[in-house]
Parts: sequence; structure tokens; C-alpha cells
Amino acid sequence: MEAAVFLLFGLVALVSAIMVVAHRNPVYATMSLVVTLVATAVLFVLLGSPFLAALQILLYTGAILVLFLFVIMLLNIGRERPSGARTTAQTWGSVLLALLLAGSLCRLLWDAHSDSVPAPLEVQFTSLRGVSDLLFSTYLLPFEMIGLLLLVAVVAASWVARRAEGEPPVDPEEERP
Amino acid sequence: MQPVDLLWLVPALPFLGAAVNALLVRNHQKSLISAVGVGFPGLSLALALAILWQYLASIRPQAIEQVLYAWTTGDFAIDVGFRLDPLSAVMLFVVTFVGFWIHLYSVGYMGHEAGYRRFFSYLNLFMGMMLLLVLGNNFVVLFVGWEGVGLCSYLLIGFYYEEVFPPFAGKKAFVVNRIGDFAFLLGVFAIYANWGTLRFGELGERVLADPATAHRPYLLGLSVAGFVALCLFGGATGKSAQIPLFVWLPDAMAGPTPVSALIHAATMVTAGVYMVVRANVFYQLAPEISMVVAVIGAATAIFAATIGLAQNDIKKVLAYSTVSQLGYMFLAAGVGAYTAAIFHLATHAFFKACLFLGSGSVIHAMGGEQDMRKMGGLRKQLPVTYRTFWISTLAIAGIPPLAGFFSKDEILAGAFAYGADLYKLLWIVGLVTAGLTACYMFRAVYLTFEGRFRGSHEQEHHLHESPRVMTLPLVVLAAGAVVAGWVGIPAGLWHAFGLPDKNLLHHFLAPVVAELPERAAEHEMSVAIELALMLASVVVAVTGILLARRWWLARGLAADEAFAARAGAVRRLLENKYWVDEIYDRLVVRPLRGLARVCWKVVDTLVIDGALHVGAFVTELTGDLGRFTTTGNVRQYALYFLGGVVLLFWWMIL
Amino acid sequence: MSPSALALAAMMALWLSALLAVAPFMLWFERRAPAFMQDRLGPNRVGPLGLIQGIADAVKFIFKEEFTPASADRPLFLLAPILALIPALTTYLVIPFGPEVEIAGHRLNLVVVDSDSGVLLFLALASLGVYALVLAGYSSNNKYSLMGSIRASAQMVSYELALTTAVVCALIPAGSLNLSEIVDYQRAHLWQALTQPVGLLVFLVAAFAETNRLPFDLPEAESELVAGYLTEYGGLRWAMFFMGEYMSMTTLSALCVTLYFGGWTLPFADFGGLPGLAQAAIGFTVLVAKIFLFLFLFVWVRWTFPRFRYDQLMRLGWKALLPLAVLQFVVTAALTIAGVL
Amino acid sequence: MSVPISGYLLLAAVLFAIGVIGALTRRSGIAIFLSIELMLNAANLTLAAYSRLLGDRAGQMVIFFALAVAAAEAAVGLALFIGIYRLRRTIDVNRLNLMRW
Repeated sequence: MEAAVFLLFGLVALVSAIMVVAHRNPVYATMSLVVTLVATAVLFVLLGSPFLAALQILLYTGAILVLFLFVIMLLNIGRERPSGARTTAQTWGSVLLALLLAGSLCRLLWDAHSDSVPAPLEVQFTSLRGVSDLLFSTYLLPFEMIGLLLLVAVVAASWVARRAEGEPPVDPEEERP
Repeated sequence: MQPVDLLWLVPALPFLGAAVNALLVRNHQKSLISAVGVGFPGLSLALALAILWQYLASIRPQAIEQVLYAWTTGDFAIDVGFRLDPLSAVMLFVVTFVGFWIHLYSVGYMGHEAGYRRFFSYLNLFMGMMLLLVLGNNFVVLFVGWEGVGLCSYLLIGFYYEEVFPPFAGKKAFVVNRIGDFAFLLGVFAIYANWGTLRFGELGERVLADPATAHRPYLLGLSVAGFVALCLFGGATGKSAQIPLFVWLPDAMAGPTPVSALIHAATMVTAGVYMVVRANVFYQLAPEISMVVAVIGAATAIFAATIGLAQNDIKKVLAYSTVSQLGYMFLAAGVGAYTAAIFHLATHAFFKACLFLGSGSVIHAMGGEQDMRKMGGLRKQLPVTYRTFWISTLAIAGIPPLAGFFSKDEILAGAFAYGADLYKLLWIVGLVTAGLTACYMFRAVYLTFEGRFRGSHEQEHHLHESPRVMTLPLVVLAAGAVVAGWVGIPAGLWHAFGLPDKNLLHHFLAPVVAELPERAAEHEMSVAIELALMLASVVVAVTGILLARRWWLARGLAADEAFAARAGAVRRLLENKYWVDEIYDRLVVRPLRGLARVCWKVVDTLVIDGALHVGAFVTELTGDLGRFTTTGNVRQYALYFLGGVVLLFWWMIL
Repeated sequence: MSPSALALAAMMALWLSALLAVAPFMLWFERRAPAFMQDRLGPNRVGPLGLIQGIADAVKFIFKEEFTPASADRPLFLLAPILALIPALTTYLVIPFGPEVEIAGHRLNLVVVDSDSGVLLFLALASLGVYALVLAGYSSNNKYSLMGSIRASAQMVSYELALTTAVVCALIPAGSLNLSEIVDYQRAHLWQALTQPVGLLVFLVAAFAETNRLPFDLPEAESELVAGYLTEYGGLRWAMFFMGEYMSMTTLSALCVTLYFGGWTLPFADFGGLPGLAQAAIGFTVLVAKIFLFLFLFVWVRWTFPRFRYDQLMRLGWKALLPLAVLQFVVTAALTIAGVL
Repeated sequence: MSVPISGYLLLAAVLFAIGVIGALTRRSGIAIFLSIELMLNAANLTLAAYSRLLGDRAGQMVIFFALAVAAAEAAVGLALFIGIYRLRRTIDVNRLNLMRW
């Protein structure tokens, strides 16, 4: 049963990941990323951390990608016009390097863990209580730091994206490049 | 104030004359130019005669030294000084006397030339340099004079610089002399290295003081003295046009005739002989080198004599005759008869200068024509020139009682008496050359003055005797050619007439020659043999003359055609001067030119420029690479980043 | 003991039937209740008391023309309504409607997904609702719908904050995210509504905003932006949006009931002794009854409060609700630590 | 039949590679940003797999914090995009060469 779910959602994740990268329209890309993240969330559940799955959906798809859609709509980013230039050295270079990286990663991971058996699943691992105990004991300091980080991020984002007084609002329709 | 104290003024005057003519006088002031040009050498002659008179009268064999400025750097001391001793006295007399008369002659000869002022300033400069060479008291001053004369010969050969050949001949002369000077310098350095001094006086004493250093083995497998002697002789061959380096002299005839007379007959070319005699102590300590000198001298003599036979240009004939006579002088030096060499040098200066000036007045009359085939029958139009030419030719042929006989005979006697049988062979060569000399000289005389005129009608009409200013020097020099011989009548002849040995010149020059004990015996010779030798040389000379009369006087040019018909190959060989120039060109000039090309093409462009280009290319390359990495394109930075990650990953993992 | 697949299917079927029934009922109820409030009859022609009105409207929607704007982004345009349904159809999984009972030999926990982070799951799935609005507005290629969707999604995201904080307050006394444990806590102690009235208030207001109900239905308000992101939709697609809205109202009410009003428990009656099936039925009916009360509250509020202007709305969300929620959070935490709750 | 952990790991690696390709080849800033989020997600998946493999909840903690950081990063990043758009009217990476003298 678990294998079936893994294969299904793994495949979904892969296909949508490719869609994210391949699709010209930013909205479609974002939506396929949503699908990828949901699929990964399911995989998290399979890996015994439902709390993270929920968190991911709530945080990532619920908030961050909505922000992405907002920005896409605000800046009226149209379809990415195909540059028309032949695939430059940049593309070939990156594809090559990425494949190289992926190949070596897979080979390494396969060698290292092809036969490793996951540890027995104790309740402590999956239950929210187990996670929260650890979170508020040994990881308390990072938890507080994260709070601070998020505050800083909020301030920074609002400051950077603010419209200076007197500056006319940017009309996306205006002289689009 | 004794005249001797003004010794330094003798060379100074011609220098002054050259300066005045060069800087102060205008081209059109012809009379002023000739006044200055002839006046200053004249004053110098007068002063020289006064000095000689006082020297002969009172001082005699003792040498006088006069130092103008002593220059020392560290332990190296050179002083600008003059030295008067028997040898330089003779040379002083010859140079100033012959020089003055040639200056006078050139007033007439160069009268209508364009560079009149330039000519006289160069000529005076030359006189100054020659006197410096002759009177110098050490090798450095001698060398300064040596180079100075070389320079002036270059300037004067290339006097007609508009034409093509003279500048080339000037350059050739200068380069060949330089090669000789190089060897000369090596010799001077070796002297200083081994004996620490270059002054003639001290040198003689130091060398004789410890003969061991002289015999120490030194470079080129020779002893020290040997090496020095060879090097100095190398310089002499360059300057006095002996076998290997004589090629420049025939071409030097491109210069005006007075130049040929003064420089390429009387004075400069004899500098080599003077230098060898001055350094005779080394040659006496290195017998093998003396032998080399003798052999080269004899070889040059006969070699040049044979070429002389086939030349058609009158000046070329005289040039080869000079080379031949110089060969005689070196033969004398080689066999140890240094006084004979100087004696022949002096007599040769007189009659050869007279011959050249004679040919000058012939060319002057013929309107610049030098080819004997175009001349003939000039006896009637140029009587004075003909007579003086005749006298000088008799002198050079060695007919008693003229000068040539006594000096040449003494050389042959020296060669004969020199012991080893090789020198007997050299004596025979000398004898044959004497015959040849007589033969080609009389050929020249008969072709130019006898027979009927072969030139163009217009030339014939233009023929005239040269003005007095040119004929006077001819007469004086001809007289000199007659009288000069009596100074050195050999002892043998005196004894023959029962008179005490009155060989003035020999006794006068004796102190100059460093008498080494072991050499003393060689020169003894019975009076009978000496007389026999004299008779032999006279017989040879007369036969030469008779042959010349039978061929050229009787048949004129036909003789040459007949000779060419019968022995075409030999004729061509001689005419082309044994192709020596071509050989040199092929052996020396072409390889050097090739080397130069290699240096230029390979070393210069390829290696040096190449290195620079490579340097520039590398910098540009790195510049491009550098520029490439800072395009500001975020994605490229990301790519490099990823590349780094992958590399790090591979490095970490593998 | 993981519930058997059959039981799961049964429970899901139960919930789905309830939810699907809600939409037509609400259509009718939405007209009858305000009419009743305003002393008028409301729809009564169609069947007794107009009960069939819901079905009639449904049929009407089915036959309406499925219109798609010309340059609309067709795939996204069609995807939007579906996305609207997803949160509604999945959030009910975590809501319990009964204790652990013995039915036909199986120990059964009367909740579809008895996950110990149930509430978090609920919130996560609820947050997916935003996409429906955003895509609807973006894909219909119409300025009003774009503006409407941006406003709606901004509103939802903002109020989600307040909602989540309020929910967290409700969790603290129970000490767990598992709704069953929260209900058990409330059986043992007072209902949370009484102990955390401010939290309840914030939750309710946020709930209204989340579902874009009247005080906050600015985005599709007729007078403002025509119909907001729904402008281009018609027929069945429009109906799906509305079904989504009603269902999310229901599930939010269910959550509110479970957190603050003891879920399926009645204060004084305890049906422990009855056979499992009976307990399940009684629990479910109690839950539905409570949810019905809340739905009435929704309608009631809709017809009493005037519509907020957009800046008032946003200011309320960020400057009123959020501080209140945080205050409530602090108070509850303090009380819990003090052991009072 | 439990799925071997390496399955998850390989999947994560491939996702990561896809993310890298996306990040480096796409021209529009948003697309690059999305790819980066994808790469982040792949990393989280790997962490989850390992935490499951070792049975150590620390992995989950890291993911928790990673999510928070990703949120912060996304916020600031998008703000930057808005800023850049206001400055240069474009988000096309090829035409932005600000990171240069």
C-alpha cells in the first residue's frame, strides 16, 4: 500500500516539478509547484511526520505561493517570451552540470543506502507530542531565533517593496519592455 | 729655444691647416685655400728640416722624448708624447718632404675640381695624422695616427662621392684596414698585458731584460713574442696591403691621383713597415714569425708583379707595383735586414710618388683618360713628364746608380745571406720579381709614351704639358729618386773601391735595431758574393727592360694581343687579378651577409619580437578571461556557482 | 487500532451526504430565514414552504449556459471552481461526531482521520481555498475580477492569521491538536465558549471573513465590483463556487462547535450505554443541530450588519482581531499554566 | 512492502536537479525563484528521508526551521522583485546586470 502511494505521489511530484521548470506561463509554473509541494507533503506523511506535512501545506502552499501569485499579478508578468536565441552555452552548461550533479548524487546515495532498512517507527517519532517536546527543549533557542528572523523578514520586505512617497504607482500596462 | 723642443709643432701645423681650411675659408677663395693648404705643410717641412739638422748635427743616435700630457687612470699610464730617434727621423724627413711636394702638385691637379677646399683640408689632416703616427713615442699615439690615416684614406678615396665606385672603394679600404687594425690592437694589448708598458723606449729594455717572458708559451701555440709579432704583422698586412688584405689598394685608385701618390704610395702604406721595424725586437725573438713575414713579403711581391703585367689602367699598374715593392720591404724585415727595409721604403717613396704624379699629369693631359690602350706617343706633348717618368722607372727597375738598385739589392743580399736554404728560394723569387718589375714598368712607359697616339682625335688635340706647379714636384722627386740611393751604398761596394764603409743610412739606423747576440753572425758576407749579387740583379733588370723593348716598344699593343692569343687563360687570370675579390666575396662576404640575415630574420623578428608578441597575447588572453567572468549576468554567476559545487562535491566524494 | 476501510467509507459517506444536502437546503434557508426576519414570506410556491426551491435552483444552474470569456485562460478558468470545492470536501475528515464505540465488533473512533495534529490539518486544507479565488480572478481576464480576487485573497490570508491564533487559544487548555481529545476535555470541563468568549468572538468574525460572508463579502458585492471574481462565471461553475462557500461555512461551523461548544456532546446527557451505532447517530445529530444553529447565525448576521469598506475590513482584521486573539492567547496560556482551566 | 529509503533519496536528488536546471535556464526572475523553492523542497525531502532512516527527530526540526526560513526568504525575495521591477521595469534576468561595477 505504502509503495503504491509513494510511486503515485513520487511520479506526480516529478511531473509537476518538470512542469514548474518547463512551463512558460508563471501562473502555471506556480500551480504546478503547489502540486509538487502537496505531493511532497504526502511523502512527508509516509516518512512519518504528518505534522510537517500539514505545516508545509499550511505554510508553503497556503502562504508563500499565494504571495508568488500576488507578485505575478501585481507585476503583470506575462508569458515568458521565448528568447528566440538558440540555446546558449548557458543552457547547455547548466543542464550538463545539473545532470552531472544528479548523476553523482544518485550514484552516491544508491551506493550508500541501497539496502539500509529504516529504523523501527516508534510513536515518539511520529506523534506531534514527540516533535513538540524536542522542539521546545533542545531546539528552543533556534525556535526563538526563527521568530526574530521572521520579524526581520517582514520589516525588510515591507521596506523594500514600499512605494516611496510622491512616486506614482507603477502602472504595469505602461511601457512594458 | 731649440728647434727640437718644437717637435710637437710638426704634426700640429698640418692639423691647424686642416682646421683653417675646413672651418674658416670659403669655397670660392681658391687662392687662400691653396695658400693655407700648401703653406702649413711647408712650414712643417721647414721646421722638420731644422729639427733634423740639429738632431744630425748634435744629438745623433740618442732618442729625444717630448711628453705633452701624461694621462694615468689607475695603474695604466699613457702619455701624449713624441719621440725623435733615427728611425722616426728618416720617416719624418720622407713624410714631410714628399708630402709637401705632393701638396704643391695637387694645387695644379685639383685646381678646377669642385671640392677643392674639402680636398686640401683632408690632405692636411692626413699629413697631421701621418706625422703623429711616425713621431709617437708609444703604441697608443701610434695607433691614433694609424686610425687617423685610415680615416683620411677613406675620405680621400671616396672624394668623388657623387659617383658610384669611389665611395664603395673608400668603404672597402676602411673595412679591410679595420680588420688589420683589429689584429694590431690584439698585439698592443698582449704587449701591455705581458710587459706593463707601451712606450717604445722602456719596452725595448724590458723585453731584453728578461727574455724568459718573451719565450713563455702564449696563445695560438706561439710564444708571447711570437703572438705579439704575428698580431702586429696582421695589422701591417692590413695597412700596407700584403697578401691577405691587399685587395683594397687597387680599388683605392678611384681617389684623385695626388691622393694615390701621397697615401697609397709614399706614406700610409709604409706605416706597416715602419711599425714592424719599430717592433723589430719581437720579430728577432720570434724567428718563425719573421720567416712568415719574409715568405708573405716575397709571395706578395711576385704575385702583384705578375698581375701588374696584365693591367691596362696606368694607375692600376702603379698600384700593383706598390704592393710588390711593399712585399720587398717585408721580405727585408722578415730576413732581419730592417735598415734595408727602411732604406727601400725611403727610396720607394721618392720614385713611386714621382711615377704617380707623372701618371697624374698624363691623365690630366688626357682629360681623365686612364686606359693605356687609349694613349701612346705622348713623348712629344709631355716632355718633362716623360723624362721624369723615365728616370723613376729606371730607379724602380733597379738600374745603378739610381736609388732603386741600392735598396733593392741590399734587400736581396740580406735575403741571400740569411742562412737557411728557404731564404735562398726567397732570394730567387726576389730576383725574378725584380725582372718582372722592370718588365711591366717599361711596358707602361712604352705603351703611354712611345708608339703612335691611340686616343680619340679630340683628346689628341687637347694634349698639353702640365703647368709648372705640377712639373716642378716631378723634377724634384725625380732628382730625389736619383740621389736617395747614395745615402745607403752598401759596405761591399765601398770595400770594392777600397774606401772605408760609408753606408750612412745603415750606421744611422743601426741603434734602432735591437742587436741580439745570437743574431749577429748571420749578416757576415764576403765582398765577392756581395758584388756577384749586385751583378745578378743588374743583369735581371736589364733583361727585363730588353724584353719589354722587344715586345711593347716594337709592337705596341699587338704584343698584348699576341700574348693573349697564345696564353689566353693565363692572360685572363692575370687581368682578373686571380679573381681574389670574387673569392673573398664568396668566402667571407656572402657567409657574413647570410649570418646577418639569419640574425635579422630568426633571432630578431622571431625570437625577440616573438617573445614580446607572446607576452602581449597572454595578457590579452587573461584579460578576456577576466572580462568574461564579470558580465553581471546573474545566471552566469549561478552557473559558476553550480560548477564550483559540483567540483567540490566530486572532490569531497571521490 | 486503525479503523477498517469499510468503517472509513461509511463515515465519509455519512459526512459527504450531509455536506451535499447542505447546499440546496441553504439556498432555500438563505431566502426563508431573512424573509422570516423581515416579516415576509419568502419562496413558498415551490412545494410546501418552498422547500423544493433549492432543488429548483440547482436544476436551473445545471441548464444555464456554460459561458467562458474569449481571452480567458481556459484551463485555469475551469480549475478554479474545482479548487473551491477541495477545502470544503476534505476538512470534515478531522471532525469527530462520537466517542470510541463498539460497532459490529470493531472498536471504532467516530472520526474519519484521528490524527493527533487534526486541527493543523484542518487549517492547512482550509488555506488551500485561497487559490480558487486567485485563479478565478486571474484567469477570467477581466479587470474587475482581477481586483476582486486580489482583495478577496488578501482578506482571506489576513483573517487566516486571526483565525489560526484563535484556534491555538482553544487548543491550549486541551493540550492537544486532536479534536477528539479537545471534545473529551470539554466533556470534563466547561465548554470553551464560556472560558474563552473573546477567542470565540475572534473565531466567528474570522470565519465570516474566511467564507466571504456578508459583512465581509466585499469582493463579490454587486455594488462594488460587479460580482468580483465571480463576474465571468455562470451556470454550474458559479453554483460550484457557492456550494464551496456553503460547505466551508459548514465545516468552519463544525470546527467552531467542536472547539468551543463541545462538539457532539450534550452537556448533561451521556449515552455511553447505548449500542455504538446508536451513539454514533445521536452524536452526529447533535453535531448537525449545533452546526445548523451556526448556519442560522451566518444568515442572521448577513442580513443585519452593513458591508464593510475594504480598508475598514483590512484594518479590523489586522488592528482589531489579531491583537484580541493574541491577548486571548496570553490569558488562556496564563490560566492553563495556573491550572485554572 | 516498505519502500527503501533510497527511493525517497533518489526522488529528492532528481527533484533537486530539476530545480537546478530550472534556476539556471529560465529567463524570468519569478521562474528562477520558483525553481529555488523547488530545490529547497527537495532538500527538505532528503532531510525527512534521513530522519526517518535514522529515527532521529532532529531531521524534522531542521525541516521545520527550513520552512520558516524559506518563508522569510520568499517574502524578502518577492519584495526585491517588486523593487527591481520598479527600478528597471523588467524581471528578465538577462537584461539585469546590476551585480557589476
